[in-house]
Amino acid sequence: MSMTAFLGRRLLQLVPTLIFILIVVFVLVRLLPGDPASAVLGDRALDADVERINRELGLDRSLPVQFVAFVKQVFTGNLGNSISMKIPVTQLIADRLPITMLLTFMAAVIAVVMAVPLAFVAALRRDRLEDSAIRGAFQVGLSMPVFYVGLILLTVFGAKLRWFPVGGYGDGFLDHLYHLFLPAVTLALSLSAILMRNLRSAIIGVVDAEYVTFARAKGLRANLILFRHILRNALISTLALFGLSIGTLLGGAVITETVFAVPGAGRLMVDSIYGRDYPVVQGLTIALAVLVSVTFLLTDILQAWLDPRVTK
Amino acid sequence: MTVMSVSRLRRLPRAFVFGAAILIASVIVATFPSAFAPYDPLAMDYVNLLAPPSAAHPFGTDNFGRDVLSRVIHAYTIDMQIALFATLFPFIFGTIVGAIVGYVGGVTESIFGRVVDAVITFPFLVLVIAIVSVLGPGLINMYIAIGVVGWVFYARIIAAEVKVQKRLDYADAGRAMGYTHARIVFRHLLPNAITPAVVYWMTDMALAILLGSSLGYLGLGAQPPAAEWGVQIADGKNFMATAWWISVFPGFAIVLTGLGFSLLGDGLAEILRGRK
Amino acid sequence: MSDTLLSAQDVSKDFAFGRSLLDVVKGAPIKAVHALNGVSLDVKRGETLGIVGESGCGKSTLARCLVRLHDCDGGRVVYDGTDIATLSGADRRAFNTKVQMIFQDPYSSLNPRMTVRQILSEALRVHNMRPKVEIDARIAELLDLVRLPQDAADRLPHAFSGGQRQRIGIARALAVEPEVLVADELVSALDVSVQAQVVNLLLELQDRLSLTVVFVAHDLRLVRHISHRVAVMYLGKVVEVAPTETLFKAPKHPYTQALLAAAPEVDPTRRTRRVAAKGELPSPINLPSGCLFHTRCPHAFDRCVSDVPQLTPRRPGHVAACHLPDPELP
Amino acid sequence: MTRLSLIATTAAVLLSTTSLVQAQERGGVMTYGRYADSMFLDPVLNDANVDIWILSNMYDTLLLPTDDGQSVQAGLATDWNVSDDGLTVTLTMRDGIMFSDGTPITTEDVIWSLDRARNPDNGIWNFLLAAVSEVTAPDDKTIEIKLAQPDPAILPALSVFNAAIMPKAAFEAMPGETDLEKATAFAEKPVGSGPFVFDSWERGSTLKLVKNEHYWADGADGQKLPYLDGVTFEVIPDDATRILRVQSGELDGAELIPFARVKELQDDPNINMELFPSTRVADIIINVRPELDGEPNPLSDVKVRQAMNYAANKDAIIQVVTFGVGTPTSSFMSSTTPLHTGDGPVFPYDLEKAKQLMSESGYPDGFTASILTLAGNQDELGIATALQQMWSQIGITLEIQQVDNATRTEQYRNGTFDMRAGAWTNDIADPNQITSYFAYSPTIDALHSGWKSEEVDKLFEESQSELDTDKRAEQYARIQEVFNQEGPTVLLYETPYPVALQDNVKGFNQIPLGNNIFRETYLEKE
Amino acid sequence: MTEPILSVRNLTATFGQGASALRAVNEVSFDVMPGEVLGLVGESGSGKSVTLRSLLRLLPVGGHVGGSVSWHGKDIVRMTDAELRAVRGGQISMIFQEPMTALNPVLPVRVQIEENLRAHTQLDRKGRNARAKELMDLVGIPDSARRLDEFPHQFSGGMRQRVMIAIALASDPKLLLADEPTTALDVTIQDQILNLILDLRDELAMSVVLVTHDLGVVAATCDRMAVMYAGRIVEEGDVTQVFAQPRHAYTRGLLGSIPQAGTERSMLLSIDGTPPGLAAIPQGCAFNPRCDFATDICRRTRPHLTGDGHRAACHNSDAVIAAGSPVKKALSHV
Repeated sequence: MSMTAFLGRRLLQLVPTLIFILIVVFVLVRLLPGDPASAVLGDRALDADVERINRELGLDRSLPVQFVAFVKQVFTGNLGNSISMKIPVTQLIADRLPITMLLTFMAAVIAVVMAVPLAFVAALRRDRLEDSAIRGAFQVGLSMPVFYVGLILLTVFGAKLRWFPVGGYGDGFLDHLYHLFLPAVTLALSLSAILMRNLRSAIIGVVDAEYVTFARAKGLRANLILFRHILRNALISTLALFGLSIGTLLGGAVITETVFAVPGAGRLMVDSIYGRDYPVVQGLTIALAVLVSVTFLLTDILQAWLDPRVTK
Repeated sequence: MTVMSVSRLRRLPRAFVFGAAILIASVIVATFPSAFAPYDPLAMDYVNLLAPPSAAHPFGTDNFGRDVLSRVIHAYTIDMQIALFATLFPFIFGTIVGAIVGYVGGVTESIFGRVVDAVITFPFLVLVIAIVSVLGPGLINMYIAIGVVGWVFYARIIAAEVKVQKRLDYADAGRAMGYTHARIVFRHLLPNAITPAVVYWMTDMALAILLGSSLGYLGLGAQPPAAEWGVQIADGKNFMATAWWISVFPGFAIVLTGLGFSLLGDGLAEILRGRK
Repeated sequence: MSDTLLSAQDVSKDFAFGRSLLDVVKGAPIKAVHALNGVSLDVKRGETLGIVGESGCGKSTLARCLVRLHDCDGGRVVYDGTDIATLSGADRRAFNTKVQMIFQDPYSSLNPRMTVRQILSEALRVHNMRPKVEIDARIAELLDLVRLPQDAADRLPHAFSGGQRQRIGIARALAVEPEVLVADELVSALDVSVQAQVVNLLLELQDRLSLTVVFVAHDLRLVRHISHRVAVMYLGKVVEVAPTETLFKAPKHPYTQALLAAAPEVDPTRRTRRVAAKGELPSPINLPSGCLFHTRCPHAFDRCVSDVPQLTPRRPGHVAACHLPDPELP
Repeated sequence: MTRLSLIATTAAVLLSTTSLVQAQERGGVMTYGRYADSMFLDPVLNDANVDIWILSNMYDTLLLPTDDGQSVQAGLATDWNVSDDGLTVTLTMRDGIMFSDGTPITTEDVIWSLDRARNPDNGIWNFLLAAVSEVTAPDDKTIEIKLAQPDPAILPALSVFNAAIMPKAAFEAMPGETDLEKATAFAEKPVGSGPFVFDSWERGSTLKLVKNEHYWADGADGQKLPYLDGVTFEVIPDDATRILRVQSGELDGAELIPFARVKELQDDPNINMELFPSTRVADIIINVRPELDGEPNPLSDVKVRQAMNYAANKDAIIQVVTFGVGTPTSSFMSSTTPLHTGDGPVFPYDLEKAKQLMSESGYPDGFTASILTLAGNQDELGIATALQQMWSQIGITLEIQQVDNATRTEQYRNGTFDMRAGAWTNDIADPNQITSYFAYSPTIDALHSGWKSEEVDKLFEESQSELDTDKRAEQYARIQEVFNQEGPTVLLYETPYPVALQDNVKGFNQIPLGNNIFRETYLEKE
Repeated sequence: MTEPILSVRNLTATFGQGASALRAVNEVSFDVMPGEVLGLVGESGSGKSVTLRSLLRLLPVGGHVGGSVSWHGKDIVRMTDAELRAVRGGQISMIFQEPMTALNPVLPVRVQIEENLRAHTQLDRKGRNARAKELMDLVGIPDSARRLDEFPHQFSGGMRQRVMIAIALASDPKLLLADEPTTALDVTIQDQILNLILDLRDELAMSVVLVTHDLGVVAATCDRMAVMYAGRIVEEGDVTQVFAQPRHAYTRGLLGSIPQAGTERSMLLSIDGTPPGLAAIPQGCAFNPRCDFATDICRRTRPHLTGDGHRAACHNSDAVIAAGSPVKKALSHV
């Protein structure tokens, strides 16, 4: 199968996935107890106000009617207005999602930078002291609750040492990177632990592969064998996991964003669920789903590029 | 223990032995917390608020004057429960679905593929939060929420493995013997396909505890006054500067237990790899 | 009366590639591997029929069609006068007990999680071969039959060597007291010294139990040693069938000839440096026209490209599918 | 210490600009950490404290609440007068007042703004101006407000955010058909006449206000207000992080410091831990309907409720939850609310009396009930956890249910809850708002509790048009007496607003109604 | 008499350390003469592949090589990494059993040939390109220019093996080590590849060490052969001699296990039991439990390779010789 056919197939597979998500999101938010008006107006609102606002929002109509309206909206690219903030959901997504994307991207880069060299050391020094130390350290990283790690990093590197700002997002691109460093590290910890483990065993699996022996039999330099023959093949299996994890990271940035006061989409999502801001929850879920799908697609492409057998 | 079994034990991977030791100890503590805890984990002592570790309270007391050690010990019961129950249903259901999907293949597999895509594309934590919001907070609902998503991962693993196994000759041998599909899937293929899922299960149990603590942080996990490590850490985060012991000790417990599960998983994987 | 027990009648089998949605949308043609392209073959009661050919010739697929591990796409497989595709329920299970298969890979053909006893008793129980109380005795008997020690019963497959595992596989097949054994590359994964043991066992069992054997293999020497008759397959077709001696002494199909010439002789004094067959096997997805072998055949002429040669009699019991009446060895 | 040099440079540039600003007398930009972002910056259509508490910095009202939150002072109006029959309010507009864009504030703007604010179709605050029947301008300096019936709270109502004066022309020039659409567009870059002007807003992160050059007020030193060049609100949802940012010097101030941290910050020499008096009261709201879910409701028994009140050790709760910062409530309204009566806890902790009352009640053997708390809210959780322990001693098994806000509101509004933790802050410098919600049954069924007292309802209705201050005080005294003794609550404590400020922050105030007042704030030069 | 090109003395290969160490190859000695094809024969686990890999110190992690492998006056076992790199793939090349796993699946063939040329020749890019194409032509891959940019999975089994041979030949090696190069191939393709190797041996004046389990392949290709059992060489000699008159009971049994024309449907002369595992090599002669000729001494003392030219490690050589070769009577073809 050619690369284009492969891509076309992957894109087509997206359609049922998105339809499924559309339905689930719609049903789920409407199953949530409490209506947007009460959520927004809080304890003090009078019943009449609540009814009036629900009517204004069209929430008094039947569910099928609402669903049809919703689907129509989605297909015209209009995701409606936020109930609490009144502004278009598309604008909110445009403002907040890139922040989460940047955070996730940084976390992914950091995770890779931490995991790859250490996986090598651990795999090549298998069952020795280095291996145990690296695996132990990553295990601790993996077992710590994200919010706790975040607070510790903030306290030590932010408040005490003052190397990094204590949360926030900053102004300007470089400042963003600076502000997002600690949260990205926090987010990267568990990912890098998972990647390290996976890559380590992938490398162990590859080191004794016949083609590595063949490469050695060719009299190639150790570095060339390491990078061209071992790493590249070991990365193939890790890459799929990496793609999956990026998806999880994107959806799971909620807590990191809360702790570090990063105005990303994760926080917005949770706030919107609590605030029963249906349009925001729906819009954001769809945007995240598309984004995650695109990530999967990118890793698939990368995988196809690394491993020519995939497109077969 | 006989000499035989000692030598057999020695042949097991170190990771497995350590992991199993940690977890067996954890299960014992979880089963008989009162035998180990010096105080009632719920008893408040308004005089001894935020007392630092001392002989009377080795791990100090929290903002209600409750003994942190006793709470960490009693939390074993809940956290080991979380580890088990949050993953048991996904494990069983996912395994059954995965086995069927992997065996039947074809259209069933395509449909399953789309369901998997949808579930993994959906932001996991968001889904869990939404489901817990629908059902109300609490452990049971948390299990349900995790289960709705979690089974997919097991099903994926099992389906892939069953697909591999069904190409092996012993599956065909079963068919040539005239065995029913159910017998071939569940008696023959599944026992051979299940090991990666079991290894993943170990990791998943550790992750479940962490997820439980994250939900605890958001107030959606274990409900007070029950002691649960994640909730304890979340409660203690306001006291990190003044009363570090409230959050640090349950933190240790999480790390230790997580370590136990991971080591066991690694060891198990090693044993099973070795057998091949 | 020709005592045909099992026969393949114009059997064909395709394995289609998975079609994506996109393929369906584009209306792309269904791509398939044409594994069997009209195979007709009779197995006579009590004989050993050897089926030989190189990988991709369809011999394993044919073996699987014979025991109905695959349902054939065209033609039919007839056992004892009945089209096996029509069997269901109890009849199908009865057929399964009558025609058994033994597999190539000693490492994957046994469930690694079941002891030998479990494997055998499962077969005995499912088909109600023996009352419950007699099962253990029967297992002992079967182990004896395949020359395995009695203490083998309670061990898992990984405790056995390859040869022993093949014996277990044979015992499992024999547990249901079949009439026909289809052996697919039974010994090709074994070491030479062990191969001989298993071959000897098979010969002995066939005599003792009057089994009919279909012996599928790529090793000409083995097939020759074991078979009464041999069928040669190429690209999903039978190109030649003959009694063993006839086939090996006077092959009539150029492919058979090439195959025999290519096989190294166990006699260092008789080496040749001539390449027996040029080129490689064509893709089973896009089959050549006419005679499937024409792309590699030293004798190919126009007709071979356009016409499909049919199996025609050459001598008593000897048929070959070649347009030439008597191609000379090159 | 190693840093990326690039980052160091950026930081250096930032530092130098900051010090430049600080060189000016009483200038500077103040960075203030909030727990949540604003949502909708329209004075009339908004609904949440995150908006309410900062709106007055952008929008000015005719009258302003005093710093103690008890009465009113001059705002855009310099003089005000209520006629003897209480049916007309006459206000005199200040000279030369302008919106921040430099356009003059006219009587037309005032009439339009007040009409919009009292339109029953707009928002949820219009009831505050419900008594108004017409707003007119006899001349271009005078505003006359006609009331349908006398309203003793009309002056405070004119100081509430929703009565802010907005530029009619600019508002109506906004795109959109409906008032909501125009308001949405307008609130994206609002124009008002408060001390500060909207500058920029990154939702979820920062909201920047800058000095309004056209603001009318002068400070006590004769300088023009505001002193600050701007205020930047930063959103930091996590309490611990918010405090860390103050400690690291990245924030000049932060709101809603958890009580657990107050002591620690008070001890910090660099930080000024302020506890601003508030109208905030914390209590438990009890559903007193005779039946719940078809079962008889023990909480409908007044003796049970009194027993619960006596069994609740307020001092312990104040210790555990507020770490000593709170004080026991002496009435359902805070002591900072006008016409408050009472002194010391209404129900001093007395377990014996509680047990006694339980035994006299219809439920001597106790019962099980649940309490709703807001998920993630440590205070409510602490209260519930403590009460769980305390009430177990009088045979009440308390089940804690942590729920999110929407779920809680639904159960609350439907009256299907047993109990819930609650907290209240006044929006107006008058007792009528809290009383209407807490005690007067027609509004929301006395906090959706189903409690009803004919006497209280009657007293409240009378007080709503009672212009005689003394008489009104008597009415309120009686209402408080009845409600405090028999009401559907367990009264707990009142707490101040805890705000952490850098030592050099001067002149900041959060008034008891919650409004953050920055107009006289400045950053003192080191 | 010509000097051997490669001289192996007391070669051992061990895995693991201390008490649990396993010896896969035990004191193996042999010579390879210029231009000859030496066959190393044995069943699985006999140590033939490990022996071959030990020659270039190509054992997996945890493996250790002892003894000496003398190549042009230098001992490969004691070479520095840099020296070893020059020999590996340069003077001595190796090909493997399963080209699908021995070729890196993710790199195009061109890269895999070029990296060898870059490591061992002075050619520039252009020169390497030309040489790569030349090599593909040499091993008989049609349409070589295009196929250079294809990946291993796009080749058929036979073509893949040709690719691997092309890579191995890149630096004009003087010795080719071939580890079961045709086991995974069909008979007709095996025939092609074996002939290719022999042709190349003639053209390039290489020596070849061919590891195989198939005595037919040995008979058809090799000049000399060494039979291995349980990590040791048990018999060594000229191929025709060994086939005509095996001196070791194991060799005889092996030859007898092969079905031969004229004996159809008769019992084969099989060897009982199975080859021993490395952890449980019997005392004395390792073959004694399976041997029909075994006597007491076989169970006690390990026999040494004796003889001149045709050597065997068997206490009862005479009895074996007397029993005769099972091959002799089979002179018909196949």
